[in-house]
Amino acid sequence: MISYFQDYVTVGAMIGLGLVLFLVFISVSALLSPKKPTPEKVKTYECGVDPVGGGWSQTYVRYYIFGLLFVIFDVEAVFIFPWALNLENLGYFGLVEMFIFIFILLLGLIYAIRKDVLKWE
Amino acid sequence: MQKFKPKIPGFLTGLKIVIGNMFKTLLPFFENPNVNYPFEKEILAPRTRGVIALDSEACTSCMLCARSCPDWCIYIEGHKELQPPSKPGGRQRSRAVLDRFDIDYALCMYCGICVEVCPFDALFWSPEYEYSEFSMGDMLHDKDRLDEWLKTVPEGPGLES
Amino acid sequence: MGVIEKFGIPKPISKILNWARAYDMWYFQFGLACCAIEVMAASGPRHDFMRLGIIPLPASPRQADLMVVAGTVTDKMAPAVKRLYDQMPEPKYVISMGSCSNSGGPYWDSYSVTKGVDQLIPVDVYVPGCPPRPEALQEGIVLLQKKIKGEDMKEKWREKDIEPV
Amino acid sequence: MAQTMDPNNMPILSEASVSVEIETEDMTLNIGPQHPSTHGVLRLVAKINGEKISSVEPVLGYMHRGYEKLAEVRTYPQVTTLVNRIDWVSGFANEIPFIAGAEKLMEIEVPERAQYIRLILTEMARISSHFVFNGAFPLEIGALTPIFLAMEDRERVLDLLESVTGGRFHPNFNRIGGVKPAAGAGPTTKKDIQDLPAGFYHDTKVAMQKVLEAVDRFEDLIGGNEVFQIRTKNVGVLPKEVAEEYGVSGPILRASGVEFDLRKQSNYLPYDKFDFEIPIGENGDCFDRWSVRTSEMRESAKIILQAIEDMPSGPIQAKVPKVIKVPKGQTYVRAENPKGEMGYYIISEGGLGPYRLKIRTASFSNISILPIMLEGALLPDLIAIMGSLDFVLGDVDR
Amino acid sequence: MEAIDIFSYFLLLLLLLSGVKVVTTSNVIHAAIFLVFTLATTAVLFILLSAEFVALVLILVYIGAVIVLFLFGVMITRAPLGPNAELDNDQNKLMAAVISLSIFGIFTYILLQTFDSTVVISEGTSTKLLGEILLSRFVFPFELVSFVLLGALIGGITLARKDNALMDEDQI
Amino acid sequence: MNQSDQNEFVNSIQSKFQNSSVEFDTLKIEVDSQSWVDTHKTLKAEFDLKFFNWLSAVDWDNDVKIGDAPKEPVTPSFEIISCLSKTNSDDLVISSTKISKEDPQIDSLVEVFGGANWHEREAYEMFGINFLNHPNLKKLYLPDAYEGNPLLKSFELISREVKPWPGEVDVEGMPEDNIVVSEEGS
Amino acid sequence: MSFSTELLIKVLVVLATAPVMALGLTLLEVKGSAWMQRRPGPLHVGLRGFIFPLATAAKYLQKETIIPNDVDEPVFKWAPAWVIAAVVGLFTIIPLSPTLIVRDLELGVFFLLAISSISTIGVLTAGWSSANKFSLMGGLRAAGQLIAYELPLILSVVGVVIQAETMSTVGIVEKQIEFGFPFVIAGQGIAFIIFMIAATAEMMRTPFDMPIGESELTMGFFTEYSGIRFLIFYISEYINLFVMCAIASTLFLGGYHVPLLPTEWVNFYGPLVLIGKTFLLAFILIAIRWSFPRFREDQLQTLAWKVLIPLSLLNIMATAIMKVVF
Repeated sequence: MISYFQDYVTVGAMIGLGLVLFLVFISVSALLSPKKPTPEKVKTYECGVDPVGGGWSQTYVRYYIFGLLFVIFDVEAVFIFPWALNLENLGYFGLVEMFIFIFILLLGLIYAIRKDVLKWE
Repeated sequence: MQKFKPKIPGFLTGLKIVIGNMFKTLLPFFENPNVNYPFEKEILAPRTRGVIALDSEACTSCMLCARSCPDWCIYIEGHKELQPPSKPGGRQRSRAVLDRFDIDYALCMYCGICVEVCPFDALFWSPEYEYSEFSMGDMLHDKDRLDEWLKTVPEGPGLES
Repeated sequence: MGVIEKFGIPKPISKILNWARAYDMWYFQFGLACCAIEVMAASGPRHDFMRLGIIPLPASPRQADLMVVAGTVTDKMAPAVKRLYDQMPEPKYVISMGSCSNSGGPYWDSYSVTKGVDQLIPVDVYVPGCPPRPEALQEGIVLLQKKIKGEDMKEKWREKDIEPV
Repeated sequence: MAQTMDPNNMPILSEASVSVEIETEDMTLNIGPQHPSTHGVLRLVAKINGEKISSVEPVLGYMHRGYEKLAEVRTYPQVTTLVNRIDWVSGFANEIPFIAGAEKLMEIEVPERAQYIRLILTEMARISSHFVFNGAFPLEIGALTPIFLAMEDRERVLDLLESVTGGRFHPNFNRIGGVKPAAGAGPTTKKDIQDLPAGFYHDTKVAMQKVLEAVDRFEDLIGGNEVFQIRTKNVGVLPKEVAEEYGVSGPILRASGVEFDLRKQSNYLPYDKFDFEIPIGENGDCFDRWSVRTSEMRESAKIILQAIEDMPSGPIQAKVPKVIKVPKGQTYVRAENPKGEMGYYIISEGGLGPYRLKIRTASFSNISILPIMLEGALLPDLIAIMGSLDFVLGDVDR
Repeated sequence: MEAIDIFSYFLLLLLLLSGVKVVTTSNVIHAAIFLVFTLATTAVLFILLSAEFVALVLILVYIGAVIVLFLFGVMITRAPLGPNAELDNDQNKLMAAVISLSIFGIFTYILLQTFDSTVVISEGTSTKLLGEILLSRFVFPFELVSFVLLGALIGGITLARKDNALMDEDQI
Repeated sequence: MNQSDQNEFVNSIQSKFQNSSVEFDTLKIEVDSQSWVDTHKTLKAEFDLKFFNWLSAVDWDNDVKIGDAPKEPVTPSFEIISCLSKTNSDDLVISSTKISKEDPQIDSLVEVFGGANWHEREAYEMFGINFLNHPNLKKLYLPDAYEGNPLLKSFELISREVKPWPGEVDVEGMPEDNIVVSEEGS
Repeated sequence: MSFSTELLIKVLVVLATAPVMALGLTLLEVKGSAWMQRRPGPLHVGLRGFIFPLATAAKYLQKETIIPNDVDEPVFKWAPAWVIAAVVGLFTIIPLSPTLIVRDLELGVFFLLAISSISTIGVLTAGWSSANKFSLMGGLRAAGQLIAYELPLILSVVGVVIQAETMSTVGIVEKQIEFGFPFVIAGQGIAFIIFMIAATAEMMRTPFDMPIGESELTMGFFTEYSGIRFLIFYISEYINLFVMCAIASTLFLGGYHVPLLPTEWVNFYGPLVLIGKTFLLAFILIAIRWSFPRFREDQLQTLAWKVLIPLSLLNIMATAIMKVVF
């Protein structure tokens, strides 16, 4: 149990280290760098001409679909891992169970492909 | 249905070229294209149009170069002087003295018309290129500086018939 | 903020920092005319200005340190050149490459060409030529590096955005 | 279960056609004047919908230097120095039609050796231009190494050009009546006429072998790459009817399947004495445009090798007056430049300079098809198409 | 276990704060980012409860996938950059309070009913065990999950497509 | 390419258009500004001149601010010039028409040749010629705020006015005429 | 040694090594690419150019950081933090030897996948908050690409997990030692290729660099980032390259182990072996980067969804059948 908590204290420390690195960089830079904002400088860059329109407008819906597909396959992947760990114990039963699971999700992918969701034009 | 032909994927050939290049660069027995500029310098062709040198002795301040310059970047001033005759009893000769001969390299387009039109062979091309400056005013080379360049003018190349 | 502007910085540290600025200059990918091809040639294997620490990576001014104005600046392009220069973060350097950007060059009498980029932005080094050979550009870079290495950071940091001539 | 395996038979899958697009508003995007893929300072105002381009409007003029006006205030030799800066990657080729036009008006016969020198240097300019293309086009698609290799090999060609003309790419070497009699180096220049420098033939042969090797290498490194192929094949297809109507010329027209090359059809230089082929594309897509240019490099190298072999001897300059005045007349002379057809319409009124000089440049017409070609393309295809058109902004805007 | 308790309370406070920020901030992207904090805190809580696998699943699926989906969703619905006044609908405050309080009540009730004051001390669930249970005791729900996911996928694709009939209805 | 072919082509053009000339290998036909578009239609349909080369204009004027004036006086006018060619041989035709300077306008060629679009915009910008029925007649090169039509002969180049010509500074006693010019050529 | 001292030492070691590795890989990239293009690369900076990355870092420390007007300031400012925290966090599970590891987590590989998905948020928010069209498109492309290639990455690891029956990184290496072969030979060849392709895409390196493809989107989601924040992105990219290559060599190439060397000395040669393998893999990725053009956005998605994901699922099935049947 103690080892378990130490595991995650370490993880926390490492992620914290990333943040510390970030802060250290930022503060050293704040000490050294000049700061001279001018109205032109803080204008949004757009190839050297006046930016047209607001920051941004809508984009492709297809990214949303990719996100959706990803969520679903991510969940699938999450289920695969515990299965993969003790495949030996589960034997043929586990094998068949998982194949059915994967197959059903593959149907979803086939559906998406057949509906040309993945195509761009 | 096309017949299956086993073929090396093209990108592997590309990788081979790229990695081969690396060995070519690193190993000493291949020709290295690089010239390590400030320490070694390329030998330029004698005809290279790098900078215009002036032989102020030969110049008669005839203004032909200044007039034919498309950029109007040559400034010449001169005056006429009477010279004592070369032989005693001879006629006094008038000679043009060059007061000012400036080329504005900030403006020059390196076309070489001035060198070509000079009837007295006073202007030459030299393959020098190292005269970058911090300020614009220094880009205007005066007579003395142009004379300096004369030392760097190379011999013309041999000819192919 | 503004520690260096106020108090300056010890000599040895400023030496290191100057060295870093001199030998790691990200060149803003920004070509105008003929000279841009010579800049490309200068990045090629024979001349390779990467030896001097010029990295031709950034296509956006935000990451650039060095702007080489390589080519004719037209009146239509001038505001864009100015803006792109403005959008570069300090400390920044400018090399004016070739007769066109020095003073209009072959197009000095044209109705649509700006006579010299120094009317728009402050220039550190002028490189002569039309177009300058890649070596000439390298000489300009070496000259600029010399200048940077001798720079007083306090002064450079304090420098107001001088209105160009 | 067996039935469900066929997605067609599943009721839920065989639904009416599904399109994923919800109506979205177009976004206006400025590509350029400063953008790495616009070859300098072209600006495209693109309306894009996600990644798809719904319309594009090129904005020119960021490199407009007023050539046609400047030519009116300059003498003929001065104009020659100016015109080689139009298409700056093949400066030498730009001078040829102008000089040829002036010679036509003055009715001067150019010595054969001068013609040969012009031809060799023009082909070198073509090779150097296509080297730049072979570097820049892959660079735009994302391959970063070819540009460096292209630059390495291009230097060899530029060295040759420089050893003859003194300039790396603004040679100013053509004179009315021949080529430059004096390149100006050394106090004896005026005494002996300058010809090709010693060792030129040998160096050229070596360099051309290297060029042929380099072309092979490009074909392996660029054309052989599968990613390059899927990026360029069937992308930006230009039908030949459209190309003709818009005056698209040069390799782009030939890639669309039109065998139009002024080197074969016209006689401004003695190309008919050499044996070479004109590469023709089939589909008119980006890949064809790349491969036409790459094959052209090989043909150009062949032409140069042949020309070196049977180079005539003799004078390199015809007799011309010291002060050049072109008699009254009008003529249009055109030549096959690396980018396409370049021509000068010279109207002379007998003065020191032309009364009016209309410069027909290849890239101007070549990119006038951009709005048509880019409609409906994806943003990455825009880059590929623009790269494959191989335009130079000086050639567009003049 | 004093320290752990304090840490837990601290986490709970953080969770509460970020949860409140999610619903009160007027910028959708900020809301999504606060949701990330909420989920991350929850993940830490799961780790404290010795359910490391669940914690990592929370990060992988919720932070790595669902939030990304949220962000995509926000970006395609043309939310303006910066704060959005429309998100501050004050008139629904009462309703919201009632609903959230009742949910809070229901959950408290269920939890108390189920666990009351029994202290569950576990040595942690190994992932191996999890797999075994999943594919033996819970095999039917497990297979059901795949159908649920398939349904979600097809539903999502159908919703995101352009359906002419639907569009017309919207315009009426 | 082939001499007889060329002549055949020239003859056929000359038989169709009376006002044509071959000067320095350049075949030029002059038409009325009214039949400008029709001429191009005919050339495209009957003579297979599908390749649109270019279109531009010339400002004919006796009073020029810059450069040399024409030797013989001309009637002030704009000459519109277009060039069409074939894509299987060297044949090309220059068509020209004159329009008055007071009211410079002419029909646009865009419907016949799509490629004329930008060329006409250029001519509009440089000379101020109006192309009727042009879909998008606005400035092509210069900034929108730019005033003036640069290619007009009356347009001055200010830099040349402002900067003194360095060649004007004359050195006393050394007139150009005294210089011995090498006998090359002449 | 108490746990906290040990942790402190380990953290300090990582603090020292992570930037060093990133700078080392930067150098490999800059110099390697130069050599591949027949150039010497940075030379004049000193020590034949081998301290060039230090100059880069020192220069960016003194560059001005521009915060443009229209950006969403807190999101914009903190976006690099997501990325660097995620990639540094991954150092936890890289085994330099059975004992030289920050922490051998039981769920090691799964932890890798979970944590690495966090950087997607950093990239997406960086792109969005910049209020620049190029940034937004870059951010969206990046996120679309990261999620599309996360799946092959996860799924290709499953094969290894099936064979090793553990998710701990040390366990996986030990299993390979037990096998006598690294997994890349012992049945996971396809998984290795899929993993490397997916990892390249996750790192947004050519041929998968459309999010930052400078010829299309100027600098992609970096476009508005300047000064130190850009450096953080830049360094994270190379830390990520190191981590991914290290993980790949651990999972597929036998990690710190080389055959024939005595196992007792693993603490001495282990780090060198792993770093050597890592740099070799990184070198291959660099060679690919400098010889490939980039894909188009739709081709990239097609590759992921239609080729890599089905292929990795097949690989799982095949591995599982092998495992159960034999």
